[in-house]
Amino acid sequence: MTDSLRIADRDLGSRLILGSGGFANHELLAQACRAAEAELCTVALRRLPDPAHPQGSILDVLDEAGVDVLPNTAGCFTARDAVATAQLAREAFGTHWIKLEVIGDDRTLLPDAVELLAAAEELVDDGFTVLPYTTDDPVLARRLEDVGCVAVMPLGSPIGSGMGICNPYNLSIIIERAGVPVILDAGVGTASDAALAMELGCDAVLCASAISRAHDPAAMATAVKLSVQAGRLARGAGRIPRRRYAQASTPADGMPAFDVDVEGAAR
Amino acid sequence: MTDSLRIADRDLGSRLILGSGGFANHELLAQACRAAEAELCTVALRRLPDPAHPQGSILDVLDEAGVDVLPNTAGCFTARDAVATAQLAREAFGTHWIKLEVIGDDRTLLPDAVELLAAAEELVDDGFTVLPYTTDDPVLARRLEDVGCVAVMPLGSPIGSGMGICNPYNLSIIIERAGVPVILDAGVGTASDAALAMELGCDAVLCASAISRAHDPAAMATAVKLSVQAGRLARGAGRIPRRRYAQASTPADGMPAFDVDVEGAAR
Amino acid sequence: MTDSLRIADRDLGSRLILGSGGFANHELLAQACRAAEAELCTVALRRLPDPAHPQGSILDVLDEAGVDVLPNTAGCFTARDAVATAQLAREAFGTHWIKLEVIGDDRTLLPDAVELLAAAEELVDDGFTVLPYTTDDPVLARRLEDVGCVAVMPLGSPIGSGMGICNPYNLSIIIERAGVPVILDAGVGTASDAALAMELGCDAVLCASAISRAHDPAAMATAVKLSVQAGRLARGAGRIPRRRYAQASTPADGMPAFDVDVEGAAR
Amino acid sequence: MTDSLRIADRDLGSRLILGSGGFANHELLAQACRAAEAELCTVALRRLPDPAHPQGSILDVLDEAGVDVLPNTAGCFTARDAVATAQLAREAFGTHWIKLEVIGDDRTLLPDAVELLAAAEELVDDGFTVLPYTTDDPVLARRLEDVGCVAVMPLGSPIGSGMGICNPYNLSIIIERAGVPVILDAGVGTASDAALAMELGCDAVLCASAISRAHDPAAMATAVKLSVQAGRLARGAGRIPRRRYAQASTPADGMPAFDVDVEGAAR
Amino acid sequence: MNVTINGEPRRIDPGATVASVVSMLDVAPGARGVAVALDGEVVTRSRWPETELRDGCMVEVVAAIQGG
Amino acid sequence: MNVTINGEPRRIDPGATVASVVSMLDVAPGARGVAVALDGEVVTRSRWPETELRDGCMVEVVAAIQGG
Amino acid sequence: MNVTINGEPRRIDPGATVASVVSMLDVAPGARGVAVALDGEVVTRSRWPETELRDGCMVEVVAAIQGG
Amino acid sequence: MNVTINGEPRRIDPGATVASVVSMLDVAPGARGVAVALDGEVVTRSRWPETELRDGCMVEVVAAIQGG
Repeated sequence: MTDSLRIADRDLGSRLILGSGGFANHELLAQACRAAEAELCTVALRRLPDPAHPQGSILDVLDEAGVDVLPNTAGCFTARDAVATAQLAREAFGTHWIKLEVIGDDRTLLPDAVELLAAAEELVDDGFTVLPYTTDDPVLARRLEDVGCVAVMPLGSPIGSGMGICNPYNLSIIIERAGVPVILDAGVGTASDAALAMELGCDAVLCASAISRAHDPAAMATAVKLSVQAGRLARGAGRIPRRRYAQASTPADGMPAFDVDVEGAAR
Repeated sequence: MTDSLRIADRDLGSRLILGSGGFANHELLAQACRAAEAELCTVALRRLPDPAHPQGSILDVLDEAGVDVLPNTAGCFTARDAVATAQLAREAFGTHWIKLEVIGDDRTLLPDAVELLAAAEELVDDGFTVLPYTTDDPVLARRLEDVGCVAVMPLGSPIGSGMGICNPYNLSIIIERAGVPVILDAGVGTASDAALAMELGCDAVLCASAISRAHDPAAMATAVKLSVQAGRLARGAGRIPRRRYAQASTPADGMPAFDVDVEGAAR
Repeated sequence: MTDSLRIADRDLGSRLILGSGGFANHELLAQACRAAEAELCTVALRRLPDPAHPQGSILDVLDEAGVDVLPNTAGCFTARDAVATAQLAREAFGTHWIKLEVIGDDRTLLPDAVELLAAAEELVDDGFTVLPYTTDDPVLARRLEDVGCVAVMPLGSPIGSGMGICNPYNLSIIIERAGVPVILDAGVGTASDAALAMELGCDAVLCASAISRAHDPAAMATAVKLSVQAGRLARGAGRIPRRRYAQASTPADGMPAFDVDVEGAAR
Repeated sequence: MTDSLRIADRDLGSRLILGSGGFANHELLAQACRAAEAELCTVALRRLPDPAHPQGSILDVLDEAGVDVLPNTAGCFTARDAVATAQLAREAFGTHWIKLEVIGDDRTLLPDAVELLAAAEELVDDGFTVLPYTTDDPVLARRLEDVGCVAVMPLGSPIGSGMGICNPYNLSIIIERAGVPVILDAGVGTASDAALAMELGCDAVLCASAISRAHDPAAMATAVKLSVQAGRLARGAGRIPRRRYAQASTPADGMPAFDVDVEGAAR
Repeated sequence: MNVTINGEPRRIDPGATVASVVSMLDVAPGARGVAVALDGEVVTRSRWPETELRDGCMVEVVAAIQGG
Repeated sequence: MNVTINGEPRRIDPGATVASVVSMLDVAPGARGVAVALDGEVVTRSRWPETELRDGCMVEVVAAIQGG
Repeated sequence: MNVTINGEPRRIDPGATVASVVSMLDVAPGARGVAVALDGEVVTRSRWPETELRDGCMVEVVAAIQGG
Repeated sequence: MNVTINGEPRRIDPGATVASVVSMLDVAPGARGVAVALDGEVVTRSRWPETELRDGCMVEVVAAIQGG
């Protein structure tokens, strides 16, 4: 398909970005990678050793699935920590792409606007290709673009909440005014949420928990993949307008008449 | 795929039923049939000659596309007319399947509950396989099933309105209590509506205007097809619950620390 | 206030009708009557003796509060039972007004369209002033009006569910096309639901469980009363349109400028 | 009523704050003040002379209505301008209360998180009592509280848009976590929006365009006043839970039976 | 003779009237909001004293309760 | 004699059959998806040639169109 | 000398004060809700008569309007 | 000397390098996706062997995990 998504200097054939968090094991992640047909998958950095996954590096899993790494700064609460984490990620993964997360609150995991913008500016200056996880605030999205972010990644609802897109209005305003790709990040609970995001005009969807914590992650990965494709196609196909009243799909003319008595009496 | 849908004595591989109304010409219908990969497509009956489509029968179009005919009784306002139209359709198409429509109002095209139920009962007694277009009233859906309908086809919103599913609650109640397949009929405006219907538990979706009146009908047909598949898969995959607060997709443990002064002071 | 509601031959000063079901005792009902300032309150009929309320008749409570009785046919599943119950109510209360309920299902308590319409027709013929509890189906509402009902009482959502108005679209269509008063019946969960109903154009609201089962019924009765008044006033006041973008409430002209350097440089 | 709202060192008897923008003339503003029974009303500052209202000061109108002035910084795009405007307002009106607005965008008039927080901090340090107009971002609301704002004023939707509360989820999170009063600011379109805000737990509502630009501002002012009271009462009254299925408001026991044949046969 | 009163089978003496049945249920003579159906048909209060029950008949005696 | 065909009053010769009416409408003999009702009752295709019209009767000749 | 008053370039006589500028704008001496900034800093009303303008300075004279 | 490795106080011999710390953590020499910060600054892998730790320094050794 020629409908690729250009972010910075890269063309992506898939508009679904996978988040690697929440899979019960690497095998389920591998299955989801194959089902999702994603080209990018997030990874985080934590201190060694990683007691949860002693069995080998996630990098090998992603390599085998042909998926590239998109490192993130998950868990950072300050610009300072996010910048340092991004620099470690650049060293660890040999990529200057960074999904920037700076969180303001450990119960909602919502972004901190001020720290996020500061970190984005510093990382852009340091040569990073920055994709910030942000709120659905159109002004903040604009400012992130203005400091040089190559995409903006507004949330639909909090990470892992599965509430979908709580405020489609704000999301659509971001999309209307953005000069860089808009990627829905966080909140997808099921396939239709992803379709809706694409129909609203998102350029891509990042999906982690909805897939990784589904009862059957591979099936949900397929579902979200199809749904992203469906939403993208539907956006381009030019949907019908909403109307308050019906519009017949069958013409009213030419209806046969069966009531002999009435018609007979009328003759 | 083995996930076929059994209606009466028939197994359908596709869970998207196409409505043929509203296409600008037969060629666009043919393209949509191929894109939708539907196995059933509605047709209506009108007096000959049909001034709108002098160029040949819709039946040839559907034949060529390998799609079977599902006749309807569109335009009927009484049980009497609907029964007579169904009988004509049986003769014309050699099928005892009938999508039963009995309308109560020409601006909303909403079903008339009383006439619909009367017509359904009479047609079942006459040997028809009846699929009634109905409101989203769970009691009416139940009564239609009780008189022998092989499926129920509740609306999401009025025909051609593109408003999607106005009352997901009622639809879900119908689904929970139905012993026959539930097919969303009317209201789909775009792909995500179809995905949502399937996620709610519909067994199939009928789509006419959303495809036929889209700017690019074939593209929308593909989009809705993918979306129906996505919604079906997502339903089966076991979605994550909705939560008010976030659930981290990245573990909090093992975060590195970078602030030399603070940590140094603590030592 | 001169904004009275005419139903049949009666003018009501209050647009809130109280439902008496669900109060823990008659004293709470009495308090709610006073707080609600309603003029009509529903009562049901059951076999004597009534073990739940041995302490005296609800009629005395309503009399003392200056509230008239609106008998209902709650619990009836067939037109036959509803007609007989209405006739008993006429005898018991000396009123030919009847809130007609014919239920199709004991879990949803949703109306049965066919039985309801049959009962309405029979009761109108028998001289009753019929106010039917109905679904939000615009066609059924129209047919109830056509057989002579003096008002229609569509539900917002199931009795006692507190889900508010599940389908504002259907309700607004009923309102647009009705020639008799439209009274929202069932579904109100809290005050804002009642305000919304009135803003949509309902002529009145019936409220039972939202008041009777609230933690503080009298306070909720006051809240719903105020909310009905607010919604009625707001409907008449001509609300502003919804817009996608902002409209400044403060003029942009005449902003002072404070930045000496910039302005200085420009001089 | 003893249910007053304490903000900083002041007790307000009314939980409706009026915005003065958008009234066609001072007389309509005066009528709305009386109808709304508000105790605070916003005013802005602009260069003299004010060509729109040559006929006398808004201050006289508010004085006569017994309403106190709440100056704002409407129209400011930077912390610098907002601080300077607030200082002018303090001089002009002799109050250190300021409704702080720092806008990021002239089409959405949405707040600029970074500039807003900077201005809030500076004004608090300068001795102001700061009530910031903010987005519905819970993290930003928290940070505004942390720098010493005496209340937070999240928007429901853009100024003058009349879209109500686009994201009740975010608003409720702000309310749950706030240690200062939460005042809904911007977005109210009609009375029910205000009731909903109060039911969600807002401490007060500010309303400008919904009243000033209504066809009948005084009627809408009364409507919103009643609605705020209704929502506040309903919040305190303890609403019933939402349920998927019905809960009968009439007991099922004791239903009379009317069908002679059936019961006779059963004996 | 055997009758059914409010769903319960009862033996009563021949000649019993609706009025006597109502008083059996402890309904005060002037009690408000009470109505009676005999075999599915309403018996107006003025006719309670003169309306005799027949063997096998079905009597419903109802009154107002909270509801709706 | 006078008949109504698809809602239009028509004069036709006595002895006309359903088959002759159908051919009057330019329907090819083997045309698919065509059905006929005579006075509200379906006439199966095999009986078109033998079914004669009566004076005052009402004929509906219908075919498949896009719809639904 | 050249100053800017409410965004407009104006020539005024040396020695002009904030008070004289305010009166130029037809503001009554006791007018309520009026405030002045000189080069971005508020000048309290009591100091209007004594505060002289300098060449190139920027004066903002504002008052209450409907808004917010 | 005393250092902090991944938040834990450790005693190590003078002369220890980043490389030796990494190997202490059972990281294979060619392990992928590993990075090190010394006192908050990244130490590129090529400089691990030559970078010596100082008393009181803070080392973070991190690697890829599932997340985001």
